[in-house]
Amino acid sequence: MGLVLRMTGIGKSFPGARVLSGVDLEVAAGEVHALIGENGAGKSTLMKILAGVHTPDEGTIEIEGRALAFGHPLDAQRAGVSIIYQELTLLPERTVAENVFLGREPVRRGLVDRETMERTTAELLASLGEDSFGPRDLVRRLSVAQQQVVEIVKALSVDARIVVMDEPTAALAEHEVELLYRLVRQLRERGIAVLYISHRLREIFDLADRVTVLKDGAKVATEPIDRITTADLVRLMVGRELTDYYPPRAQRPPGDVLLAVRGGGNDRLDGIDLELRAGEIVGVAGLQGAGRTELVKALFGAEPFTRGEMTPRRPRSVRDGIAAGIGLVTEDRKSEGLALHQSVRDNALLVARARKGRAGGTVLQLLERVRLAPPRPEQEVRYLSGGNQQKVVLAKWLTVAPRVLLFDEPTRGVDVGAKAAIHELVRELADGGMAVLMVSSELPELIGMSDRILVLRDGRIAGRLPAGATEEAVMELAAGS
Amino acid sequence: MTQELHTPLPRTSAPRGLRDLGADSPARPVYLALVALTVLAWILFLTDGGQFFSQANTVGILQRSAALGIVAVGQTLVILAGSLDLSVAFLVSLVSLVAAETMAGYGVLPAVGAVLAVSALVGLVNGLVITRLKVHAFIATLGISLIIKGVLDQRYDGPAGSVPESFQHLGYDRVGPVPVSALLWAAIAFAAWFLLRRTTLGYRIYAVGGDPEVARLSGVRTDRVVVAAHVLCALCAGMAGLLLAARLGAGAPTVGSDGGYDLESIAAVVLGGTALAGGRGGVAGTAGGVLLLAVLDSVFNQLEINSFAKDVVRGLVFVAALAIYARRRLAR
Amino acid sequence: MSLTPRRALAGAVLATLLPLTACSSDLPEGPAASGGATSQGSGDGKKKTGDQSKFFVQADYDAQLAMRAKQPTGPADKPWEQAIDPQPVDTAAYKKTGQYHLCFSNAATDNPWRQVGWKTMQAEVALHEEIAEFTVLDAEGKDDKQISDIAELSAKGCDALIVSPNTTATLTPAVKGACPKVPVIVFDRGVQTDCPVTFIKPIGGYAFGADAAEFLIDEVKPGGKVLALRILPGVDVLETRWSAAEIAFDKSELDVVGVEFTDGDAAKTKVVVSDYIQRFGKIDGVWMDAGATSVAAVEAFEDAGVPVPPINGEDQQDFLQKWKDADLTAVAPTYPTYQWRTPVIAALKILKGESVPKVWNLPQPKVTQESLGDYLKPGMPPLHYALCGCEAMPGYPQKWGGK
Amino acid sequence: MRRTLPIFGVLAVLLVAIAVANPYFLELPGFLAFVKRAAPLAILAAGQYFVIVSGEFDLSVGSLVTAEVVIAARLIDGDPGATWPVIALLLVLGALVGLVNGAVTTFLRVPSFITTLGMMLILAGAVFLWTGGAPRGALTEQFRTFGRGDLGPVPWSVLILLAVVAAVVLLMRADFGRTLVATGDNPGAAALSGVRVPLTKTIAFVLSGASAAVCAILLGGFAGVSAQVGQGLEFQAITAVVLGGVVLGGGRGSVVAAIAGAFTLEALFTLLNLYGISGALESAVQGVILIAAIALGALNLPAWAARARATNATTHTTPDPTHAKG
Repeated sequence: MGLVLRMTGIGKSFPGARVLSGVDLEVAAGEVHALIGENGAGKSTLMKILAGVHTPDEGTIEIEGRALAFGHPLDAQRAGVSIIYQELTLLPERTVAENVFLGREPVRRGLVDRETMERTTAELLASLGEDSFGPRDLVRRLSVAQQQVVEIVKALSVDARIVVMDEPTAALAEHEVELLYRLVRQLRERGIAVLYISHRLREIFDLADRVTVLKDGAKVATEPIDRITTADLVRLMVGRELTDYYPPRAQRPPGDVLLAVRGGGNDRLDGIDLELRAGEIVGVAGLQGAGRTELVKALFGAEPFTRGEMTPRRPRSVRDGIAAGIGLVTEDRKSEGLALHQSVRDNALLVARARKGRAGGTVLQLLERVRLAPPRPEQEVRYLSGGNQQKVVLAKWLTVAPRVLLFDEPTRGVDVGAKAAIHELVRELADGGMAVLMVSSELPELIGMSDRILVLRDGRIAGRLPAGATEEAVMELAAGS
Repeated sequence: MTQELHTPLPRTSAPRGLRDLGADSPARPVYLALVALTVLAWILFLTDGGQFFSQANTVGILQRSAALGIVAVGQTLVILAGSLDLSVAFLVSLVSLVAAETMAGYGVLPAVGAVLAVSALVGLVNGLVITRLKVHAFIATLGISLIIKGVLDQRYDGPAGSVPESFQHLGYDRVGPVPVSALLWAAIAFAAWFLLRRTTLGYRIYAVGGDPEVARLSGVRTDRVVVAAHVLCALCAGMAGLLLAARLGAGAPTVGSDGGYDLESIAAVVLGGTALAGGRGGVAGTAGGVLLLAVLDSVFNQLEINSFAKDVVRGLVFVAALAIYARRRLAR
Repeated sequence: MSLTPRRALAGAVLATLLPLTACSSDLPEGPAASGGATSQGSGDGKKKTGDQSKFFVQADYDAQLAMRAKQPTGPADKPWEQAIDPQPVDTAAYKKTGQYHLCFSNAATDNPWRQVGWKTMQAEVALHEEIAEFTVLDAEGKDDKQISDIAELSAKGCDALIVSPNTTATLTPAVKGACPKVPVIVFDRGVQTDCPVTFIKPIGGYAFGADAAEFLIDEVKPGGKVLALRILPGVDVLETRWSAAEIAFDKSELDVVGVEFTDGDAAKTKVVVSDYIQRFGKIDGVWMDAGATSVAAVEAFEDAGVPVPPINGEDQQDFLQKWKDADLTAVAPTYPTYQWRTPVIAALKILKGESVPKVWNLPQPKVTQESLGDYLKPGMPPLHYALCGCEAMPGYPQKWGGK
Repeated sequence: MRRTLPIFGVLAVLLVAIAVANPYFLELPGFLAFVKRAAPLAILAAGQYFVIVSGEFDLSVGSLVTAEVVIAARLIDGDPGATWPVIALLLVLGALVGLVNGAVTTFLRVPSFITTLGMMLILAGAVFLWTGGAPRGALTEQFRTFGRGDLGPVPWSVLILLAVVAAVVLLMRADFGRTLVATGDNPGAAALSGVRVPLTKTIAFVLSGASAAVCAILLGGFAGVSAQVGQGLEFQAITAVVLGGVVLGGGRGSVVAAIAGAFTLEALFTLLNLYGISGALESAVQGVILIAAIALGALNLPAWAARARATNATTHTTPDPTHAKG
């Protein structure tokens, strides 16, 4: 198989930090090449360099033997590099076709050739078996899953030699991951090289032919997938054995009911009955659009229940929720969790200040408690890794000592090492007498952490499973098949 | 779940030309309002013993709105691109003088050339200060307008130059009830509409305004787009300056600032449903916004409302209109 | 980024240049108006006060200075009906009977002077029941709007059209357009055409500037430092005031240490003046092209704890009050607001076929130490202009904001 | 912080330049005179800072200042007894205008740029409708003392400025200040942390309105009744704040730097006067300095992000619906 991508001796420094040094990477045509490593290992930087967003300080990139010019994403695009970013990169106010061809609009006689755009888009959608929307629909009107499809169409529409996928499944639910797998394999059959970046080791074993591990900005290994085990990968990434991936479940039986809902509902949820008891972790599973985020936001008071009983008193607003001793660690740290330009201190104290309450203990003690290392209260949070940012969000809630803590995708975009740390924290809080509700799209995490599992479907609770349920059982309830 | 994930959407099947006024169009409310106000005006005029649709009045309305209309077209482009231009007012003054003086000295065509050159240059500077020096558009264009003001104060102490009669026709002629100035406005508006709908630049203006980062990652050279938008905006201001020179028979250092073309053009644009943040809206709406203000003015004229009351009403209209748009966006 | 946009715009230009040949036109006949040469004045650069503005017209200057001495004709107690060497024009052509419909295109009502004048004009209209209708459009200081306003008014079937132009050169075409349709009366600012039936104005800016400058030349000892404060450049009526002062100062022994623009902003005026006091230790005289900020100037001296030097203001109440209270050495040339009465009177004369002066020069008194008492009207608002000629009108003083 | 440092450098340079041209500036009275003259703008800038750091604009302060002075003149109308009640009324009125600005911006979700632009027109129109076109009445000496008089060697306005500075600095260190900045940085996150975002922003507008009232009291006192006291002040205030390195769009910048920005602007004007730069060129110089200062301050941060954040923050205060997971 011909070599599509050859990166040699790539090095890059940002003010005050060396992010990459001497990284070599080779990807062949028709190969799915996984790229893994902890956050801060340099995956994203490496990808952004390939994308032409960053310019490397040293090193060269060749695409099919031709050296790649740097400076602007356009150069990479022209060279046949196509990227699917973790955050969706679509314009809500433009049509699907306009998004697919953004920056590469076909031109006839100096004018944009709409017909071609829409025809090609329609064909590509069809080739993916997507018929729920058309080229002329506004992206604003699409569900997140549908938007992901648009992203993939966008990538396919370029005659890409190499497709880079950064955490493509981050926003997807299990069954959608299947769809993605199918797409990736399609790409492989077309002889396209795929560089697949993910935190989810399982996906890597499902998809990849080879895997390259980055650690602290350097390449530690490139191995064929069949010559390596999960344990190896984890060791290579974090440089230590993580034998027990999840902390032990609750030892003591759950305590009193701290939160109970009877027949809770609003425009997205219906007939929600649940109880959260002190000391237990309740997992919430469900497909994209099943109403998981809606559930936590309803319990928290951000998108309140309009029907049903709830004890303590049904919150009508976020402040109600907080006053009732409920906290929410949101799914999207950047847009909902943190004020990125503010210091760790200001973020950690935000909730306490909003309630005009004093934080329990000093900020340092707080950061100690969430094991933020190094604990620099004056640092702006945007400079922290995903894991550390999540710890700050957690600290924010600990200041007001909530009795119920709701987690929405607590380890989204967090690297393996930090994941473990956060899992331990969550368990600690539960053992400390808190009631925890945890939404996760990662079944292993969900099953590994939860004392019991609620499965949502179409805004209702489709079923309840005990600790240690199998992934199959969960999926069955979730998909309703 | 399939219906959960795959909710079929209503096809937007309106013919392309009409998409600007389609159900989804931000421009629609302003036209509804315009129709409503026109009817109201018509009744008011009748009761007040006037004739709204009289030639004199329609010509008046169009004449009064042409200059602002042209500036607003340009303003639409920069706002769509996520920027804005506070320098247009003084630019209009400057250009009117450049036009009148060049015409006095060298004739009409050189003057038009000079005007386009000067305004393009100013637009270029605006764009470069914003993109290269990375100065917020608000500050950048505010600064540039101060600089232009300085030049005006320094160089001119009153109306200057003179416009040959042949060119004054631009400001005074009519084709039937339609003033040529209005035709110029229409032409420029159409050009801009076409630019936005059918050229790559237009597409990228929407992209950059909608989300600069997304545009960049998709390979759009965002800086160039912003600069281009500013150049076009300045060119529109230039055309407005030409038109005013033709109206006034000379250039005037205060015609732009007295006209309040900076803030009024922005107001007209948002009145037309274009999002101040960029990426959403269009020229059609802006034209509607300008006409709305013009009809409002003619009502004020008919009822001889004093200028202070006018300001109060205008202020209320802006806020009310935007509140309504906010409601619509929320409703979705 | 394609050429398309530019091409399209260029096309638009051509598209609009084409119909110039055809179509109906509202453009008045005759040669186009000229804003005059654009060269920065002509005079030699050696003058200590800088070059003359292009607004300077020697003939007007001489005429105005001469007029100050002349005895106006007409009722002495009604200066707004007086005229200085009038050249009557026959108006029989415009004679009409019955009720009249007067129209007025106002440049703006955006400053106290225009406010007082506007109220006075309304009161004047109220005096004449033969005026059945009085239609007014306010251009809000926008040349372009006033041009449209005039076009609109001249189509409204007015019997006479009064115009107070926002600027001279730029309103000329519009007025030319209106003349054939309706008798036009222009006041305050002029236009560069003689087509209006009459042009009403006080003696003018040169006289104002000269009155003030001569006062300083008399009061300030030779070599004294004079600060000249102007509102802003480019306003013809103000430029002429400064031109006359320039000439006077250049002839005098006085040393003009600074010419500053204040934007008519009291705070800025005060700041500028105190800066000059700091810089020169002593300022011996202050010349102002308008009274709006003269009180602020006076206060600057008071706050600096130095005696207030000879200064000129205008006939605004706050200045006259200050003058009296602080016992200043001052003079207040005027640009009388009673000129707002005259156009209405003129319009009626014209419609009745009585002759009016081609150029109606109204007397332009100045307030002096002697006449201060007569003009200072207690109870009037601070920015009221004393020479409104409105004391005897119905509704005075409340209508003018007094009590 | 890094972003706020340049301004103090610029200010220092300007002050030195002034001192060179005018030694009297080094003596206490000379310097106090300068502070006195800068006080109104500095106070206005402090108010504007709250609004800008919360991610909004307040264009209405200019005509608010004018309105307040005109109202004061008419209500006091030379009657010493009326002074204090009217001063109280002015402060309430300023706060009230801010309240309306804030409420319309947050609850009706009108971009503050438009809200306050509308308010600018409304105030300018309404106040003159009320007084019949031109100011009437008169201010009393007591009223004018604050802008004109001294307490011993120190002008009242300087004392008032010091009080205001102390107050705003404390406020910014207090919970309110921190949450305000966080709100400007990320309204969504703030809301989900229990911050009353609309209330917080509204308070910012109220503070801006109140500061405009104080500014009006000082200016009216300093220069007396005038129909155009506030003309262009809104842009000067915003300019000052931005000169101080505060980012349009919210979330970054310190109030002290914003006030320093106001002093810089005032120092610039003084300098231009001292060096006899013609009134004509003044605005040009101002424009150049403005752009230059911001450019220097901004070069070290991703401007696109900054600009995008700025424009977004001025419009939808809620996170875009398309980003919410189903």
